[in-house]
Amino acid sequence: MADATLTAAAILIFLGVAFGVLRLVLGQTTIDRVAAIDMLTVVSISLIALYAHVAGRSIYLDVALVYGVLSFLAVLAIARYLERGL
Amino acid sequence: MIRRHSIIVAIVSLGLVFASLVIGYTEQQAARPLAESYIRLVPQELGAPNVITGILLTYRAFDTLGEIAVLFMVAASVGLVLGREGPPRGVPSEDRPGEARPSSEIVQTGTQILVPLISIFAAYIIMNGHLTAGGGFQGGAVIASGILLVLLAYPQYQPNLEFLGITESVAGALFVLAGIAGLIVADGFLDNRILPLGQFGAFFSAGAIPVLSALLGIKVGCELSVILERFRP
Amino acid sequence: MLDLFVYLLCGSILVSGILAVCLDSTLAAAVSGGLASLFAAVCYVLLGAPDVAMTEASIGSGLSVVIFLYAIRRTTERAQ
Amino acid sequence: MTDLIGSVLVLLGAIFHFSAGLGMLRMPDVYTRMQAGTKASTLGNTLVLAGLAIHHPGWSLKLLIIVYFVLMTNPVSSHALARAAHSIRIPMAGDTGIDVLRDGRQEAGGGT
Amino acid sequence: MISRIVLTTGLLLVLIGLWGMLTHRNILRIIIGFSLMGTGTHIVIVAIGYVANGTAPIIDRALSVSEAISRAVDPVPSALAVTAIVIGMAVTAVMLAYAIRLYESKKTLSIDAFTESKW
Amino acid sequence: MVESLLHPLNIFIVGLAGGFLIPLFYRLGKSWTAAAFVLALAAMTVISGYGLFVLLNGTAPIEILTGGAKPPYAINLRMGLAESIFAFSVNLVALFGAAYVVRERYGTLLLYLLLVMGIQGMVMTRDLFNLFVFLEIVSIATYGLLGLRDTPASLSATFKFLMATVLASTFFLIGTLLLYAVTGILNIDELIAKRASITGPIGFAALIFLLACLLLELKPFPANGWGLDVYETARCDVAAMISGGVSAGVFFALLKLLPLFEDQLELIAGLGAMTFVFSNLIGLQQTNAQRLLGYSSIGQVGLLTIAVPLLYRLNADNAMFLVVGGLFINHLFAKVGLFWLAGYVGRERLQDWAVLARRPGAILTFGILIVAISGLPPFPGFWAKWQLVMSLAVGDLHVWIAIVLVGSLLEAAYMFRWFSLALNSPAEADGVPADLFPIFGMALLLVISGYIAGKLAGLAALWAYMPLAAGLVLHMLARLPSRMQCLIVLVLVTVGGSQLILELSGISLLFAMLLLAGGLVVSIACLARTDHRSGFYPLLAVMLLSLPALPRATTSLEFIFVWELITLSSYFLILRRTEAAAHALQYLLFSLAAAFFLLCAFAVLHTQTGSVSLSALRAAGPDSAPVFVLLAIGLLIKAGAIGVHVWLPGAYAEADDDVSALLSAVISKVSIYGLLVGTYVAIRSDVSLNLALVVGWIGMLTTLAGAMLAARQDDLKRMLAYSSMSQLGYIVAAIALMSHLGWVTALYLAANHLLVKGILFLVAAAIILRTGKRSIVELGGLAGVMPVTFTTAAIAIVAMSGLPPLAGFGGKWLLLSAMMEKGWYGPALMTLLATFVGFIYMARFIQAIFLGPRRATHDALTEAPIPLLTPQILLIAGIFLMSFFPKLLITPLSNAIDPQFASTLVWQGMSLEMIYGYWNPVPVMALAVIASTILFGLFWLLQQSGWWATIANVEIGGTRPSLYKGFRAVFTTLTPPWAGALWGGLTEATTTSAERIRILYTGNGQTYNLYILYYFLALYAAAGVRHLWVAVN
Amino acid sequence: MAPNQSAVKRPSGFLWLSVLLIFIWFAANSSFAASVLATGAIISVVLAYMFTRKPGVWRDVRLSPGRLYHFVLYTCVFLVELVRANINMMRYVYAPRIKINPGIVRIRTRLETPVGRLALASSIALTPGSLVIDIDGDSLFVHWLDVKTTDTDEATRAIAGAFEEHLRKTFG
Repeated sequence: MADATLTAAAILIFLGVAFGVLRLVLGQTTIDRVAAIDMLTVVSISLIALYAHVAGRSIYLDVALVYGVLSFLAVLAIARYLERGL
Repeated sequence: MIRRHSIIVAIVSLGLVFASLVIGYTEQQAARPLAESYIRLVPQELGAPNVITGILLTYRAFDTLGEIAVLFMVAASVGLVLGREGPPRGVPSEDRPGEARPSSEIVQTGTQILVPLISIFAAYIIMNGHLTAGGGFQGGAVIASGILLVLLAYPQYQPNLEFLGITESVAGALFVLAGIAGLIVADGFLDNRILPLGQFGAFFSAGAIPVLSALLGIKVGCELSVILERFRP
Repeated sequence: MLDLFVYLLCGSILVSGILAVCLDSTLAAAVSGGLASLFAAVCYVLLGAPDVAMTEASIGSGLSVVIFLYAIRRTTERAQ
Repeated sequence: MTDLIGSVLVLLGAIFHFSAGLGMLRMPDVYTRMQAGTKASTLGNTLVLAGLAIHHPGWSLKLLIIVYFVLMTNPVSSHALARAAHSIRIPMAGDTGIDVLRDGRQEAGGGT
Repeated sequence: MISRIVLTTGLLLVLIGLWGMLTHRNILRIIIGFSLMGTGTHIVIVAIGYVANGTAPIIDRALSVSEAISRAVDPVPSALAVTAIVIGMAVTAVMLAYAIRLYESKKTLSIDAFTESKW
Repeated sequence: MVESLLHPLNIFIVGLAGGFLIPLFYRLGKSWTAAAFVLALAAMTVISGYGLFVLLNGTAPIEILTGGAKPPYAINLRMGLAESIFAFSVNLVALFGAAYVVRERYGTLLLYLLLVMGIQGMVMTRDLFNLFVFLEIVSIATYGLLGLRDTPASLSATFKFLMATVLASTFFLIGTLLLYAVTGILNIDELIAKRASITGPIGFAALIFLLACLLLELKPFPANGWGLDVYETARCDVAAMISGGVSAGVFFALLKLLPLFEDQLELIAGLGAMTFVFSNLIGLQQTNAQRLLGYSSIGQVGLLTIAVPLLYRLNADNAMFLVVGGLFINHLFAKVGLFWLAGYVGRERLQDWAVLARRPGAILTFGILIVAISGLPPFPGFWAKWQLVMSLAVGDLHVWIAIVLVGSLLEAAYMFRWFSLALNSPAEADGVPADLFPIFGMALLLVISGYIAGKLAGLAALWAYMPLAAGLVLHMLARLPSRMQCLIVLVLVTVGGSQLILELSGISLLFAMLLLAGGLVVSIACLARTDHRSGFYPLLAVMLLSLPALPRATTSLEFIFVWELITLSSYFLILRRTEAAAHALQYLLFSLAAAFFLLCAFAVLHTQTGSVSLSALRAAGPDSAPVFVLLAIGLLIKAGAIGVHVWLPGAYAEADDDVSALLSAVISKVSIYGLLVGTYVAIRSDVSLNLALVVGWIGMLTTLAGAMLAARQDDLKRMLAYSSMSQLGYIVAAIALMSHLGWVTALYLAANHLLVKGILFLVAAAIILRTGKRSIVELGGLAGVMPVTFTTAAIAIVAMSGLPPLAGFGGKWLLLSAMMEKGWYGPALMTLLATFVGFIYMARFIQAIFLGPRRATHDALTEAPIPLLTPQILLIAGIFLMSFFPKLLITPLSNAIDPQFASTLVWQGMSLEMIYGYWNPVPVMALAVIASTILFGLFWLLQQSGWWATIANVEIGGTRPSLYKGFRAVFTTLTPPWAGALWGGLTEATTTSAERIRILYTGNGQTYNLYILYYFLALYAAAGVRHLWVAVN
Repeated sequence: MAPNQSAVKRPSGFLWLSVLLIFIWFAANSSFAASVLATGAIISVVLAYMFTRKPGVWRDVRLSPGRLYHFVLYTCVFLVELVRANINMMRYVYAPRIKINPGIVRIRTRLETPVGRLALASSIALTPGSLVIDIDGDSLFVHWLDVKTTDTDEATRAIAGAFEEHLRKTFG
């Protein structure tokens, strides 16, 4: 039961990522794409955490943590670039 | 047009070469002998649960040393190329053309709050290099991210390049010194067993790996920060 | 499930890669390039290489992209 | 039982992720996409991690940190992005055209 | 199977990077091509290290040494990949520094403008 | 303790720690930085030098372990002998080069230091991935250092370089990892041990990726535009480090990994050959100094890339050591020195290098470097090439020999062209910063290493270096007055030369005496010049001492060595005149080509007999026809035979006047000596004897053509030059007879020619000195003002033309007899014909110059100076001696030849009796002397009596202007300038193709990367085809 | 900021920051061994010292039971709002036709400390439907998915009303 739920969750996340990538491809402006990236990184954190659960290894969570830092950084950098703040 | 065609031909041919690789490749069903002995040796001889860190900081520490030399040289090269070497910019930031737009208060406050957290997190990654994923490089990159965050939020902020440079040099020299210590005390250059291995899996264990990791992290962090600073408009 | 995600991630990597080559805007291309390595990092986690994943995430998709942004900034005339 | 609760939480989170993706896809302009994307996925993330915390109580502190981090950073980044979008004059969807900020800016710098 | 897919992806990414590097005129785009190529290479490295049903070669409560020998992925490529990534980033940085200087010298980024020395 | 301090690992510790600490030292002060930098480099040098020392004493290679574990787990490095040589030489160069960077910003210093360390890492590491890391260290240091010059051109070149090398190192990374995927090993030693397990598409591709990267880093021919651009635009010291150091590292990596590529050895060699030949070809058309050096660098590395796989295939380990070490060290020191010199000169265009001309020290160094880079003695490149050719010949790889030699010739062509431009273009010198000492250092290192390499190559004899030592002595005395130097030369040469010939016997002794005495006598003429001829006397000393050294040679190596010394010294002597530059180059190139043929001949001989001794020529079996052909071609080129004579008139005519005399009289005899020694091999087989007939015909055609060409000339010296060619033709034909009589004749004629041409060229020198004119038509009536000169000239002409009383007659008679004996009627007929033509121009010589109406401006002329007359008179004495007492000469000649051919001469007292008649010159001589005394008295009386004006208009038979014009027209039609057209066309074709090929280099970095991609693909395809081929068979 | 003031304020911010960092350190390590404690303490103190050396938000941080209480209250309110707004958001997303009425309105905040304003802005941003575009003194410009009013005060009440009080009490 729990496994089935997890699988369902995984598929949903999968679709979420797919939509995000689709937006990335379609995105009219760079901001759209960056927003998609922002979303995708957060989803990726979930994904990694989920995989940590599946694999039963807590060490993968550290990667998720790095992701948290880094996604923020990249998005902020692009935003600052776009508003001519670099 | 000819050019484009020839590019296509080249790429396609390379693709064929690659295809042969993919077709010829079979997934590894068990670790290769060398890998297997690494997995056995690193916990046993180096006392490091993280085999990768063990390899990076002891068996292949020479590579790692080379790698920090690479980063170090990139910092110097970028300085040479972009003409920013030596004393930091004496020009007041107001005089520079095309002044950057200041960031919003939210970003600035957020940065101030986040940077200490990122730093402690970097410290965590560095110090736990031998236990969990991560280590000097990753932690160093996170340190650099913290500094980068400051640079992004405060375009006028001048990091103390002199301090960074000195820290970097000292850390690098200490790293080499630790290597020499391995030569004198333990079995060879860059041997981590200059310190007791400690209890397997404990925070202070795996000999000098945490120390090396810390030095590496500091050095990489400083180097990356210097590189970033040199790239700033 | 692992397979599924690896497929997805590989697809995403390729899409980002293609975008990085095909997009008109240099900025968007650089960002897409960074994204490719971001996806690659997730992929590394799935492949059991968290150390690499961390490095790739922090360096490949973080610092590299920022350096790109700085470079783009310095090679474009400011509008005002 | 706890496993099930955890899994359900994860599933809920996944649903939010899904809707974030969908929102990302369907929303008409940058600002609204940003809203749909960041918020839903943040919540989704929180829920997923909470679910995992139930699965693995030992991980919960670390998971808490991640959640905390994401909750702290995500609004800041989306704010910065929105500000950038606005500053490069990306238009809003819809026909209201209500934009106090732009109006204010134009008034302030109207002469120039 | 998985590693094969990833290997393919990596190699394809190398090809994509090459394509970008060879077709674009803008120097920055060329550098992007290079960095994509680098990413592709790193993916290849990791794919080569993968062992079927592998997990990270980090010994902890969830993975004992004996288990690791049968389950862990190859640590060597991972170690190499870490080094390679840092080096790749370093090279990208140098390239970008040169791109900036080139731009400053001629106010253009088109590679066709930089053909001073020939023959 | 000392051991551990000098352990090679410390190189890396010093390098890295020094690099890391330099920024700290910078805070302390600039001088601290510089001191630390130099100290670190010095420490590296000392350590590697100590390593070399220890290893030379036979220690086992030093293993460097890291990480406290054994190799397959941890990275290990190794310092073997080869490693230590590479490391030490690179360190030395770097230490010298530090002089150029030490005042730079600290970033430069640390990049430089880490670059040097990285190169040694590439050399020593035994781990594939570690090699990659060091490759990147080296690359990035290079990128950084290239940024030191920030002109747009240099920046864009650097970017191209970056693009290309990044692509290449990506290949390396992929290759390494694929190899790991196949074998699970990264340690190079283990990989080599498990070479057999590298199979399948992945293993194959992995190897090709690695190979492609290494080759590409060495900048192979079509895919190397980026490298050239960097060489062209980089700061010189940086370019030097790239050319010497970085290439060394990459090359050593290739060397190290070569066992992995044992299926691709020929392919590698082929690619190297392509690079070597084409880059040298394109270099011909280059006008930018640094780019030229770039082509040369690439070519040199290409040569190494040819040599290494082939020698590896041949399992020639000993040869490998000398060849690779020699070529590498030669390239390293010479190229680095040249690049630094380019920095010192600071001019881009080759023409502007004339600023060097006023700086004797610099020009000397430049000469040394150029000679070294062209692979000429006494520098290591020469020995290496020698050994290479020998080894290749053993493996029957003749095509490769041809490639190596053709490429070398091309390289010598542009290098020496450059040198002559630097020496002679009219550009003005101006102030240049004088930091020459590192360049001197390189020259010195070259000399030392050349000596060592020579020893290794088997040249143990010290006497071979005597000419060079004499040159050195003279160079040190260059501040003395001109005449003093000349006297010292004469004394030195007399002493040294007699030392040299002391132990000789037979033909060698005769020739040594002939050459030594001739050289000395003619050189007396040099006393006539009092101006400061900087560089002249050292070269003269070298040349004069090399002449007797040649017969001393007992092995082919010694022979070639001395031969090249003679060539080089004479080349530099010719080059002294601005007008001679082009001709000197021609002379050099033909001489080098000749030498290469000889080299090939010796190589083939070595293969056949397994000996390098010259006596092997006598022992060679009947299958030595190729040896004969090669020797004959080489020596005929050097002798100026028809078809390849084009270098001769220019070189003889445009040199300094006294040098011309030396060249024509003495130097031309070395080829005769070579023919005598070398072509004896012909009698071993019928085929060769038939070939000898061909040579005889060539000789006679040369004679005839030379005579006709001489008859066409208006230029005094050109006429004499062609006359030389003609005379040499006789000698060649005589030797080709391959009989006792023929050889006696040849030697006799050679001696005669030496005496005669010495006189005539000195006469010409005297005339030019007094009148400043060279054209015969502008002269006339000089007999009155220069009677002694006239007399000597007349005697010489008589002796040469074969008119009865004097030696020439005896020579002709002997020649005809010998031809008859052999049944060579055709050549005999041609001898007569040529003699007739000879009369015409000789008569014209006397008539037009000394007789006829004198120009008013010439009335005030005086007799030639004593120093010019002295050698003439001495030579005249020689002529008389030979004419009156031919037995004095012929008997020793005959005895000398005896070992080879049984004597056929019968002496009746003083007369030589043969079936065709007998020749007793003494009475004839006496008669002739009496007659000529009377004639001279009459002539003097006539002159005194004022009837001269009428007498002068009396024309001596056949030289009537109209009649002469008629002859001239005939000769002109008979000697169409085919040879000139042929060689001109060849030159034209070469330069045109160079020009065409150059179009490959579009200057676009992207295109270059496409080339790289195609290079890889071609490599893959070629290796794949070979793979399939092997699999199918 | 005058030097004497900072000297007074410093210990508090420094202390709290250290405590916070130590907490994060523990949370990340998930281990309470003595060695971890010692290292964490040292690192945290050093970092805290470094980051409170210069004026900044961390100097002004002070916690008291009252503040903590309000913080907890705020968290609850925030979570409820978060879920509510997200469900609201999903209505939009899953609607067959997206009917929105976006616009940027100005709201005014009474929060004075930067941290407070940051918290407010983050809260607004995290509750779907509204996103802070810019901040200018006490004015926040908010992108509102469904603009109901353009009046500043009403908008403030509608968007920030739920948190502002607690935030004011927590951060001042």
